[in-house]
Amino acid sequence: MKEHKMEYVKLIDTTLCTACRGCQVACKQWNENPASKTQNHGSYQNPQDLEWNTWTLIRFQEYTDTDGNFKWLFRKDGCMHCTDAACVRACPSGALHHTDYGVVAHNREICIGCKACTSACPFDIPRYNKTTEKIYKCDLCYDRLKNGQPAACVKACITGAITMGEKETMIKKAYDRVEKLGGKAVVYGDKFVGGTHVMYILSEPPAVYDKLPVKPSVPMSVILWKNLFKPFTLIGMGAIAGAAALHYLIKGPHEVHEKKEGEE
Amino acid sequence: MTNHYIDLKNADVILIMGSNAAEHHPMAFKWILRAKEKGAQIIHVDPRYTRTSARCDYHVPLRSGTDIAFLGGMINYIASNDKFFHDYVVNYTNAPFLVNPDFQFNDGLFSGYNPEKRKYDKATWTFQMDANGVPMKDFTLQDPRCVFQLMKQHYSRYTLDKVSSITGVSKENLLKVYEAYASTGVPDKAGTECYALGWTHHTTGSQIIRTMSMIQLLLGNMGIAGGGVNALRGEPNVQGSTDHCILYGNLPGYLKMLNTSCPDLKTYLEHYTPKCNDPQSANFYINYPKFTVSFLKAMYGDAATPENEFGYNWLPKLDDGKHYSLMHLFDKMYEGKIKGLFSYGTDPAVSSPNSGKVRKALEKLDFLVSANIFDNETCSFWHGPGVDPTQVKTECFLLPAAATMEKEGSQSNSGRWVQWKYKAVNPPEDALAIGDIQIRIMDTIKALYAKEGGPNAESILNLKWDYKDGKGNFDALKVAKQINGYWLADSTYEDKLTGATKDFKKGELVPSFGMLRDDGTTSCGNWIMSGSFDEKGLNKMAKREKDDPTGLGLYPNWAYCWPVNRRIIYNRASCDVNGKPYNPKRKILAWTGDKWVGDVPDGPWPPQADKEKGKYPFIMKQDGVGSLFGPGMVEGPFPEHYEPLEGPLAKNPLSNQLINPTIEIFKSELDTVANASEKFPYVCTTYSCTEHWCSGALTRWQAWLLEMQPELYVEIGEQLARDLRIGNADWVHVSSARGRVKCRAMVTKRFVPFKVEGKTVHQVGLPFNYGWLYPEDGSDSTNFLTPTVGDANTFCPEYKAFMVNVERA
Amino acid sequence: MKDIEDILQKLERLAARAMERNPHSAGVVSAFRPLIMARARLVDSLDLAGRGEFTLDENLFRQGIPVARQNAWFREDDPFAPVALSLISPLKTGFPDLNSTWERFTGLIDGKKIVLPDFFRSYPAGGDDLLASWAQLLEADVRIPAFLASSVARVILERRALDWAGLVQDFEWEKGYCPLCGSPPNISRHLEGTGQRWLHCPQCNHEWRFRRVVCPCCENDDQKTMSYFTIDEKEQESAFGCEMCKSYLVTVLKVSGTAEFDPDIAALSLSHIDIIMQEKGYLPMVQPEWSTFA
Amino acid sequence: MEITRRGFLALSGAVGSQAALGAFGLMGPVKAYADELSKANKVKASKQYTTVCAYCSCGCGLICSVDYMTGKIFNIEGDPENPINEGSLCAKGAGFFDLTEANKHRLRKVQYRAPYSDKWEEKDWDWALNRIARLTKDARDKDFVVTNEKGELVNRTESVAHLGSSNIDNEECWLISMSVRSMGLVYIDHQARV
Repeated sequence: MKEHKMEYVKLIDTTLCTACRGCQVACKQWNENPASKTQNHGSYQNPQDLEWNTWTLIRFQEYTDTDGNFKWLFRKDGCMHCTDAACVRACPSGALHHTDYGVVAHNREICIGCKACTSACPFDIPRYNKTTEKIYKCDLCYDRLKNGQPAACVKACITGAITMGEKETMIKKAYDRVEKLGGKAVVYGDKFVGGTHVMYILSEPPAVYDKLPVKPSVPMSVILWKNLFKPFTLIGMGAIAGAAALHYLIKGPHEVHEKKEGEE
Repeated sequence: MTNHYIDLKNADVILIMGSNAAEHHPMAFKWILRAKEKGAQIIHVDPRYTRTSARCDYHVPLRSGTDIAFLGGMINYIASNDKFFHDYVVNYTNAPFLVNPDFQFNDGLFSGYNPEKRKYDKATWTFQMDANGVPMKDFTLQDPRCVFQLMKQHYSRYTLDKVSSITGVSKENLLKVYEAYASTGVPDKAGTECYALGWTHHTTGSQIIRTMSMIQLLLGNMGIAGGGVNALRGEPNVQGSTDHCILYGNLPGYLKMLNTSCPDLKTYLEHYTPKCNDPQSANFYINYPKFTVSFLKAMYGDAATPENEFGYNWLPKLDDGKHYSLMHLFDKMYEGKIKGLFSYGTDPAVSSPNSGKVRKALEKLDFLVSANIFDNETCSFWHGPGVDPTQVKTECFLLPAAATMEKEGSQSNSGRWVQWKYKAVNPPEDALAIGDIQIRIMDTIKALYAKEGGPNAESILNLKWDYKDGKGNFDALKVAKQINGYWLADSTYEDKLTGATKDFKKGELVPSFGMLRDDGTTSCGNWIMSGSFDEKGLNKMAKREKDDPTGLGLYPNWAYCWPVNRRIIYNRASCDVNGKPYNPKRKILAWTGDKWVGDVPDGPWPPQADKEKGKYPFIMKQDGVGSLFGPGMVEGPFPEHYEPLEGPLAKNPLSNQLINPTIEIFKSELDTVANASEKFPYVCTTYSCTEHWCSGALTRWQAWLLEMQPELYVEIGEQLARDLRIGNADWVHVSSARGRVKCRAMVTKRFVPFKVEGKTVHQVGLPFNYGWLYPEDGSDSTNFLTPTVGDANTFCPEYKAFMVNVERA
Repeated sequence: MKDIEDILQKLERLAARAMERNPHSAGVVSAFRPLIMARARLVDSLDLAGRGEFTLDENLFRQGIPVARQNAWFREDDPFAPVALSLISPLKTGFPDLNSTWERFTGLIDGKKIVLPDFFRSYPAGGDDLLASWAQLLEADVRIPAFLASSVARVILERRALDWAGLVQDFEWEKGYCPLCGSPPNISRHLEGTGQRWLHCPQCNHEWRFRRVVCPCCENDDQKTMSYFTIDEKEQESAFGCEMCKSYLVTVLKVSGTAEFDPDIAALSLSHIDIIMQEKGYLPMVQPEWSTFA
Repeated sequence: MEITRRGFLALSGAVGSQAALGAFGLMGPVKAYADELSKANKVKASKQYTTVCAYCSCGCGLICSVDYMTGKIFNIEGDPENPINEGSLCAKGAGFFDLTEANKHRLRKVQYRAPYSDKWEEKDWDWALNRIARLTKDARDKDFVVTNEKGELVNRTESVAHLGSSNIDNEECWLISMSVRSMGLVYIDHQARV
């Protein structure tokens, strides 16, 4: 039955979003993610960035476009659930894996916290938790999808900015909407990494939005790792030791943040 | 609201001014977006670019406190470019009325002003009457003394240049908004306005709303689907608490509170029952005596008899011309005159203006009885910052209350829909519903007076107080029926229009306030709610049917809508004088020759073309027509722009009258004011945020909401921040002549400097959702900054425009 | 209409998932699956006469008169026998130990001993004695001919309902029985997100929206006298119970608008809820399909 | 003319609800599973009540599901019948569950703070009610104003004031508005003013 599985796409229409952040609350409520103690950093955006307990985040961005009109851009950030997912390729233990509906799910039990995915992800999504030594990210409410329920954020959205449906219909809906909007509106998500299962309708060119890569792609290092090194290590040295050693060999101390293609 | 939330979808142009709908009324904004999807234009006029502006067609920034200048300019534009809806203005407003020749306006003041008392003598604000006492009219609107010409002349001073210089709005933006909105002045277009605290929080708040009402009358937008003036109010049952008048100046149903100029019921009814000699004016308040006597019967039951004027003199009387609003209350408390305070479900220590004075006043109380679902800064004032508990003598009671889903009862949304709520669960442990708490407190007090007596004890002992169910608990249904009203004797009601008669037996419920009596044979706790039950006892508030025959979102069988389930007020003005709908595509009402079909008509009488039985559409107004000339307001029949009490300008660009001449000035040593002073050079406004609600007393206790808005911040424009060398997220002090708060700086492009009278004026803004109790490091009330001053008619405080200084902390 | 292949694949997937999620009722689902597939194929292929002749009186409809009551249920020339015969083979595969009965039934129809139009002429009122006589001919329990008759009715009315549905689209229907054929519901589902309650008609496969916290059977709206039963760790499986008329309705919760769902398969797969509720003393609003072969 | 349920039951022949289970073996495992669920009381009974949101004045409808045994709310969702919100909720409305007693900050006990004390003490209702009544009566009677300086009958007390609230039901508002006036209070207001 696997091959005929229906693929879902979550479409985020930023031109309808009022940043009421109902989705941010609904995500925490459904996944029982605790709130973190935050401070005001001079922006409505809080918490500051995705965290191990914050899987979706509304990014606030003040932007004056080329002909001087001021715009306040809101973008709901979170895992894009790529078809060709760099994180899945890089994950030595198979914790990150593809599932039906196009979801990139994460099996926390077998995650060894090697953080290979955090540097592989072109969208910089997975977050590491020091105490549990695991990584965390949005799983598109995979357990709800199996029950025939939409993701929690989709249910919470009152302006209809977030909708979810069968892949082809949602892509068509996105292009129809962009055509109706005109101007610089653009569909984002179907043209790279094999197409993402979370797509945007953006009112400005992608380069304008912070933390949104213009041409995301799977980093060479990951392709190397997957095709050349991964088979040896898993056979030879056993998952845990091997991954940590390999990780150190290739990356060096994990703080070094490798420059991703397309990132300004 | 004259209309309601769902009706917003029917509008062609929506002006959001004085409101931040997307953030504070998300469900209202959903209906606004529905209108936008159908091609409506949505305009946001606000000092600050907000999340509402992000989803509107365009945003126009204006300086806080200059709304009347902006709208006055629009009236000037509409009148001088002939954009008004002739047929509507001539027939349905008092534009043609001729005004008393002695009525004058010059240099910012109307005739009859008394500077010492800061009050007007309104003798000259009257119409010229013909022989049989009916106002004289010139339907051609040419007579220089007619209201229309006087209005046109009054607002001719609001030229584009002058308005632009006052408001800081560019002339292009002014014209852009005026043209867009004035385009609805035609029969087949509907324009509506959404406002909230952005308009009411001013010394000229009531007049701002009146200016918009005048615009809606000029454009024929009042009483039509997708029209009206819509207040998006802030609290779940603020409409209900206002209707039942927990307000010093009114008895339930907006009846006037007794005062010393009416020593007995007869004089009181004489004084407050309006008279009109024009047979075509329904002048519905002619029934005022029926509503008053029925209320007294509902309050005192059998003890209220014609002999004791139904208990008129047991009720307290206000001194004529004296006021007892929230600011007066804390003023008196600060003087030590108020010994005891009951504070139910509210947090004045954060939400009232001039928190410094309020918190000093609370310390002078002998006792404070609070009832809430969470603790807040008022209940625990005695261990607030800078307060030494060992010096505070106040006995404090903190009574645990039930939340809304833990009690049965009804709630009115601001679209006048009264919806019945069922009780899902019992409140936790000792908590009780406020109704239960009030019943137990009054029972105990009544017992004390029964035993020991006391001054005017009859008023307490004669109070009808049998609102308990079998188990001795508060019975909401019993009170709701008492509010609706009962027949106290077998009676026959004769409908004067149709001649039909109907018999009712003693003890049956009164099905509509039209049937109330002033001879004591009916009781009614609140006349506007009469009809929420039919005579057999069907609770219309609990109806849940979904039919919507007109398709315009009226939903006549969902819940009850006061008055008499009429969903859009003044709806007869949506038809021409013969009862034919102006806009057949958006038909809410039509006259079929013998009856109205559609929404419940605003008065059953035929359209006014029927000279014999027909009536004008604005039945609650004395003359039956909308008021362009409004003598009811204390500061003048035409709204005039005055600067805020504390503004950036030393002189009012329009006249030598700087501030509203009739506002009350409070004089305690903590009520300092610094107008046009260099010490406080920046205009400041306050507002809420999506994640919190009002004083934050409910939402600050919720982790996921607090995570998104953890601390107090001041939003400050980039240019001003550069001048003051303030970096984003720096700690800053915002100070006014009254107090100071410490908060984060949020440097933003969303505040832009204004060009006002040739000078650059900067504006900043702060939310008012934080208090010291929780979270500990979340900073304290923004209202340490705000002045104790309010609107001249309603005493609603001026939170939206005052002056501050901002420095690095 | 989605083409028949898609529908059959969907039914296949849903049946498989139902059997996997509720193994205890896998037997029931697999027994009925051939019949369900056959019915779907028949409804798709049938071409009934008199398609355009249906009328609808808006006022009668608003008073609660369903479409079927305002028109004829069946026509003399409806293909009762062909439909009945084409249901035999799926019944054989589903219920092999009744093969002899199914054979006898085929023979009686071919031999004109069982004249189906007689039963449908006075539908739905009469027919008890006719069913009794058929039972004798079949030498089987009366429930067998009754089940066959209702299956035939289901196929024809489902096809006819597709035309009726167009008539009623833009009218409000506040009743708890089907707006098209008047049958009470056999199962309901709540849409995820809006919580809308949709009832399913077992007789013509139509779904219609109905108010929450109101009993579809006796229209009681006293919220205190209505109960809801959910099963731990099975957050989608529940039942609505009304204390006034003591009837129950199996309810599937939180079903997304876009998710695949088939009410008949769900009703069979959740038959344990029927039993729990009946043991609590509630009555079904309409006889569950599985009870014939219980 | 409604089609009665009996009509359909008759049609399918099995009138009685408890059809003889197991005659064909199909339902055996189902019956067993049903019994197992009931015995392990895995079947939770609950009630559903409609109510209205307690934040802004849009008046969105909600449905509360209450566990019959524990009497606690376990789920709150939008009311699909309510024409204003049609089943959806904003961020605060969706978090409405946090206003129930599930929020540990909810007040549960009557608390009293004596003059000059630095802490709350727990009391019972009777003690509090008597104390409040005593304080209110004394404060009212002490400087009760029967006639003002001009000698006009006024029957009012200026020493006791009432504030609140627009977050309580209509019936409670009317009760308060009327009863505080019977005591002669004139300083009466609430947050509709601000």
